[in-house]
Amino acid sequence: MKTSSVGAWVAVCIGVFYLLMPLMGTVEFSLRMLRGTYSFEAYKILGTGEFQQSFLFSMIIALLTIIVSVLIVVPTVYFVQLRLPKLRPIVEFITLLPLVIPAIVLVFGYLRLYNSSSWLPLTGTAEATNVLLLFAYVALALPYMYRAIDSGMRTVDVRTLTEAAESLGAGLGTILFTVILPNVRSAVLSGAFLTFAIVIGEFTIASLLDRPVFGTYLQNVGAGKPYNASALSVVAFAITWASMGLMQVFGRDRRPKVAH
Amino acid sequence: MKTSSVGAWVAVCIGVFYLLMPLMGTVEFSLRMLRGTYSFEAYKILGTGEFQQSFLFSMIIALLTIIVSVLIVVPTVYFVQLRLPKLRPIVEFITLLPLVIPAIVLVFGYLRLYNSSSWLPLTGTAEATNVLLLFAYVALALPYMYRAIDSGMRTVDVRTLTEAAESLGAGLGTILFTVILPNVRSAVLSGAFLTFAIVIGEFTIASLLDRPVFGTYLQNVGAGKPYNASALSVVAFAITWASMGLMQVFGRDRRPKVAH
Amino acid sequence: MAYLELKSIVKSFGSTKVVQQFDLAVDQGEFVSFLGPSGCGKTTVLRMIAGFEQPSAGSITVEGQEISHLPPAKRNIGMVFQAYALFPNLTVGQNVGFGLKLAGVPKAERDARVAEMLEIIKLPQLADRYPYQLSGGQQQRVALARALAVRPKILLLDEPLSALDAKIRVSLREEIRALQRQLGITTIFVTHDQEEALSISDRIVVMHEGKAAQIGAPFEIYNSPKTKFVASFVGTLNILEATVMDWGQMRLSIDGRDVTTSHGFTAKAGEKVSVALRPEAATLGWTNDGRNHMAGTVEEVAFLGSVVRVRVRFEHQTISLDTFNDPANPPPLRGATVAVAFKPEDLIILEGGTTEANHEPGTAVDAPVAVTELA
Amino acid sequence: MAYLELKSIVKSFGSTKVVQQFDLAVDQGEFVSFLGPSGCGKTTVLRMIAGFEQPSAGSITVEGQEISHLPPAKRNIGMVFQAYALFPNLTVGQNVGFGLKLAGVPKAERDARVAEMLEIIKLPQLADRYPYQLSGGQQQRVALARALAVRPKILLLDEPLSALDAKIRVSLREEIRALQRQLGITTIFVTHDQEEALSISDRIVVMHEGKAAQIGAPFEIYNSPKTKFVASFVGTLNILEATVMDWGQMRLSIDGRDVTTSHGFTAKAGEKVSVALRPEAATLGWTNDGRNHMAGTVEEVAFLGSVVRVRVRFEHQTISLDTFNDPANPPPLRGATVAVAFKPEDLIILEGGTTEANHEPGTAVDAPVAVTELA
Repeated sequence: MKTSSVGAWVAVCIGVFYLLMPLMGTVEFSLRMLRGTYSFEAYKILGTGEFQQSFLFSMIIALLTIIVSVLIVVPTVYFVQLRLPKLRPIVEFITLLPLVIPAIVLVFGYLRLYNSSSWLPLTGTAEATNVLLLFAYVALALPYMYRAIDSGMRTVDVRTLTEAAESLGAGLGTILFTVILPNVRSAVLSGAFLTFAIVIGEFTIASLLDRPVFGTYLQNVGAGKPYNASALSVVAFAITWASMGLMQVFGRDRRPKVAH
Repeated sequence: MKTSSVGAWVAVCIGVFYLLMPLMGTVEFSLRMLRGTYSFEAYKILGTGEFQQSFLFSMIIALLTIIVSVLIVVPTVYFVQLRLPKLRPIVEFITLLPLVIPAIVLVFGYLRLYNSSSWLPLTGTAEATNVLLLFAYVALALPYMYRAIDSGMRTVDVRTLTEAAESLGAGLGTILFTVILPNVRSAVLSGAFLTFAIVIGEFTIASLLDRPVFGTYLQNVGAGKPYNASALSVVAFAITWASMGLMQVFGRDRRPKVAH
Repeated sequence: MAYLELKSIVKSFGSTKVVQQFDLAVDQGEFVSFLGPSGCGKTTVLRMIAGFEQPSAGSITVEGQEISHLPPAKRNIGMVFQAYALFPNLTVGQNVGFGLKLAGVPKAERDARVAEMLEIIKLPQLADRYPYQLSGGQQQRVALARALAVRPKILLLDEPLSALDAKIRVSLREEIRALQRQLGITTIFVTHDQEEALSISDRIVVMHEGKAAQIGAPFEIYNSPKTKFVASFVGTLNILEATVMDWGQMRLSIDGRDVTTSHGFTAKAGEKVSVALRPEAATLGWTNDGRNHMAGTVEEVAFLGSVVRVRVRFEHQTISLDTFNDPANPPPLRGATVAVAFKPEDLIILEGGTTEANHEPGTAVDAPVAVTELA
Repeated sequence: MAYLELKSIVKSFGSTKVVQQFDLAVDQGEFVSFLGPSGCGKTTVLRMIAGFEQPSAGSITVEGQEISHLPPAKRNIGMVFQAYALFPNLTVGQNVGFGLKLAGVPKAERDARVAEMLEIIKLPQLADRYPYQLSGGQQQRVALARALAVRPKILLLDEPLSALDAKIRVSLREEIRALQRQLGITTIFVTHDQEEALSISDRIVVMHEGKAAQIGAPFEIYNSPKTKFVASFVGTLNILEATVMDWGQMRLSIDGRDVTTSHGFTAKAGEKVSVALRPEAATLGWTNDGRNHMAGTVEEVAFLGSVVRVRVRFEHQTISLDTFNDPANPPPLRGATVAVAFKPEDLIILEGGTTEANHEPGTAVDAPVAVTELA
């Protein structure tokens, strides 16, 4: 028993090291803008309006993406688990498509569908293009959101809870919003966090659509100012992490798991 | 009941449409290289040595990534579930880091750690850089592989199976390879498929490390030859899909789920 | 007219008929159990009454009104599930008040009703707890209160005790029965446990392969089973092979020991017949009241608590018999020679001659393995 | 010297002592059950014998050899789990042969042994099936064969029947007992079901809060419980409040009905004492053999199969009594007036006077709710 426990700790430590090293390297690099000394010189870029605007824009898009995808995914997962369990592999496959279709293809497709001469022109104005960007991000977020909510909902006895609520006179809306959603809250939060992180870091689609998101901004800075780019990465990472922390605090599932 | 079923089907259809539209758009676009007629003209690029070499290279890297990450993830998930269940949220968070740390940061970090003047110079030769690329891809694949295997292993009573095997005289290796691994095979395959798809599509890290992968090639083609790029996307998508189909056929979990 | 009436109910899933021509009339305030092995269709019938499944044919009426096309939410039928199915995000009080809130009952009235229900299930102090903080037995009592709070017309219980420990199972079933009597609510109870069904019900519907094999009071089901399936599924039955000695005097021989029966039969002298004996009909020791006696060796003694079950072997066959525990008289030891006594009228002739293939003759049929295992 | 010996075992998880100074000596071939509510430490002791937990203090010896520092794989102790724990990716035959293969037994010998084991558990035709194709009862029999195939020194059974249906539970426990006798294997069986423990064991260890409350044969445990916990956890006990009428003649009054006991006590006339009566010690109807008689009203009749349990109410208190089912004599109806008769020696005086707070006096203590629910 003892040796296995040690093994587990070693495995965990290696994992932490393997993944945290690049992060620490970035932090260290960002502090060395001034030759021969550590300083926060590179972080002065945070004061620029360009950074603030792009970051705010990305935050808003990220939140909208989260809301839209939760509204799409929760009912879908619920119905699939309840009524069409045989369809689950197919739905799962579909939700994985955005991972398999390169982002560039996705955008090409959207551009062809919604260009200014199509039946639904979404690239005509900045607002419409933002909507298109949101659509693309919802598609990008789908695999994460779907998997998180699907696995969360598997831990809940959806069928029996639904039947219990039905026999007490509940309609579909009541069941979804007062019975199902509250019980997959932590799964929704975990999906939301991933979505947030992805949207903040994304730049391929945004640059193709020419939207002023943080990812494009970071890319531009990175081309000429490596120290500033590192500083921005560190900040983006910290903010993402902080959002996640807040979500954990406010959304914590206070129910402990039933002990064995 | 009836109405709910219809609702579920509608939801599924919208999902399919939403995600398949871009793909169909790409296919249609790739067939229109010759003005006014549909043809496979754009697909002639598949005959070039450049395409074949880059695609082969990506395939090999993808397979190696899968092997390495399975060997890292399966024992880690196993030990965490068995001995350190309290660490699970932490480990889960760590495995999500690659999603949260932009790829560009990851590469910066690796380059700083393993540059030619460091204690482990991995950027000196092409072979060593390939190893570095593999490391980076393993990190990229980690969130998917971890989540797939973790949720697969949750459906298996790891603790009891381990104890049953131990009481019959099995050591750690036997338990891992003859008891645990075969029972999470479908989860491993699902993680492997995602990994495959990601590695085939990745280009940021590869271009920073200057490795001749399919993603970089596609990006280069895309800049000047949109029809060919679409054709390549379609082919990459088809091959990935075909691999997944093969995996499903050979790796299918023949045990049906126990009926309610 | 019956309060709840099921007429010619059929339910098919694809080509398999799970329920076949099922008829049942339940009176108001009656407690009816559906008893049978898994796969016999008992849960499907229950779910059709609740509205979670639609009958393929037939009608379900409550107070004369057809309900089979109403959605579950409109039927006003309470249901308790094996898995408790409490809403994990709501407190005990909120769970119990859930149906009332949906029905638009004002808060003050709702609170009073919730308090009353918690009083009835003897958990008034737990209103603010969450389900995960409760034991299984407590959760199931809360589920019962939740189902009853809206004053449903019918209460359905789907194996509500199966997930509980043995001791809690017994005490909760008594509580359920007392509560049902107190409220006078018409109740359907589904179980695979014969003791549960026998102890709690006004009437039992023994189900087998989608049909009602027998419907009757527990005493009737146990003592006068209509089919071999009912006989073997309900209670423990010794099935023995006997040779007819004298048809007129109804004399038989079991493993060379002469016995008589008071039941007539058609088999001729020298023929084999199957006979059955309930374990509680046999006693140990010699008596002088005209009983049959068979000498044998004690093969197994199982102490069940108030009852001690003794298995006695003759030549090739064995018999199980039940005696009450008596502190002054320890049960016989294994290997001891004893006499088994039973009245001629308790020796039942199973007409049709041979025993079923899957029952080794001369063994107590405690579990109809072939039936329940393959079901 | 005993075959398996546990000496002064202590197990703490953090600051909670789950097992406290546990001692037990098991003879070779003996069948010992650990009986107790959940949380009493019975499974923890079993897991320490298997090697899945390390005792915080104390020693475990098998045939005189200390084993508590060996890993589970080196102990040669077979284990059967509640959840079956068959390897889902292996066939029944491969499951049974798993331990033999690890032990390096050659294929021919292994195949023979597997066939032999499948023969013993009566499933020879299922060698090529996968676990998911088997019923629960079959899976558990395969798990038993798998554990026994390697000829372990000791067999540990961790609530192996809890996940099964009532009928299968009874038949499988008889099979387990017969198999254990046939192979002569030393066996420890953990359960929370008193009937299971009573029926199957040579000896029972009743556990309570990490300690052995009593160790003894089923007959002894049931008829001479040493503590109130054992008395209430094992079997059903009527606890009544009585007023002492005449100390010298050992006369008492229960709800105004005079009774006598043959057990001495110290309470004086006019004082209250608690008395206990097993349900099988009481009968219905008047007798002429010096028994106590108490007239009352039938409040509840529960048909349990071979036994009918009748609850009779006097003034404030009730008594449960067991009678055998008799097809010729249906049980009394609710509301009927009956006489309850019992011998003076069956009326046990619970010294210490008052009943426990959580037992309403005058009720049959079927489930010590306070104990099991909160455990």
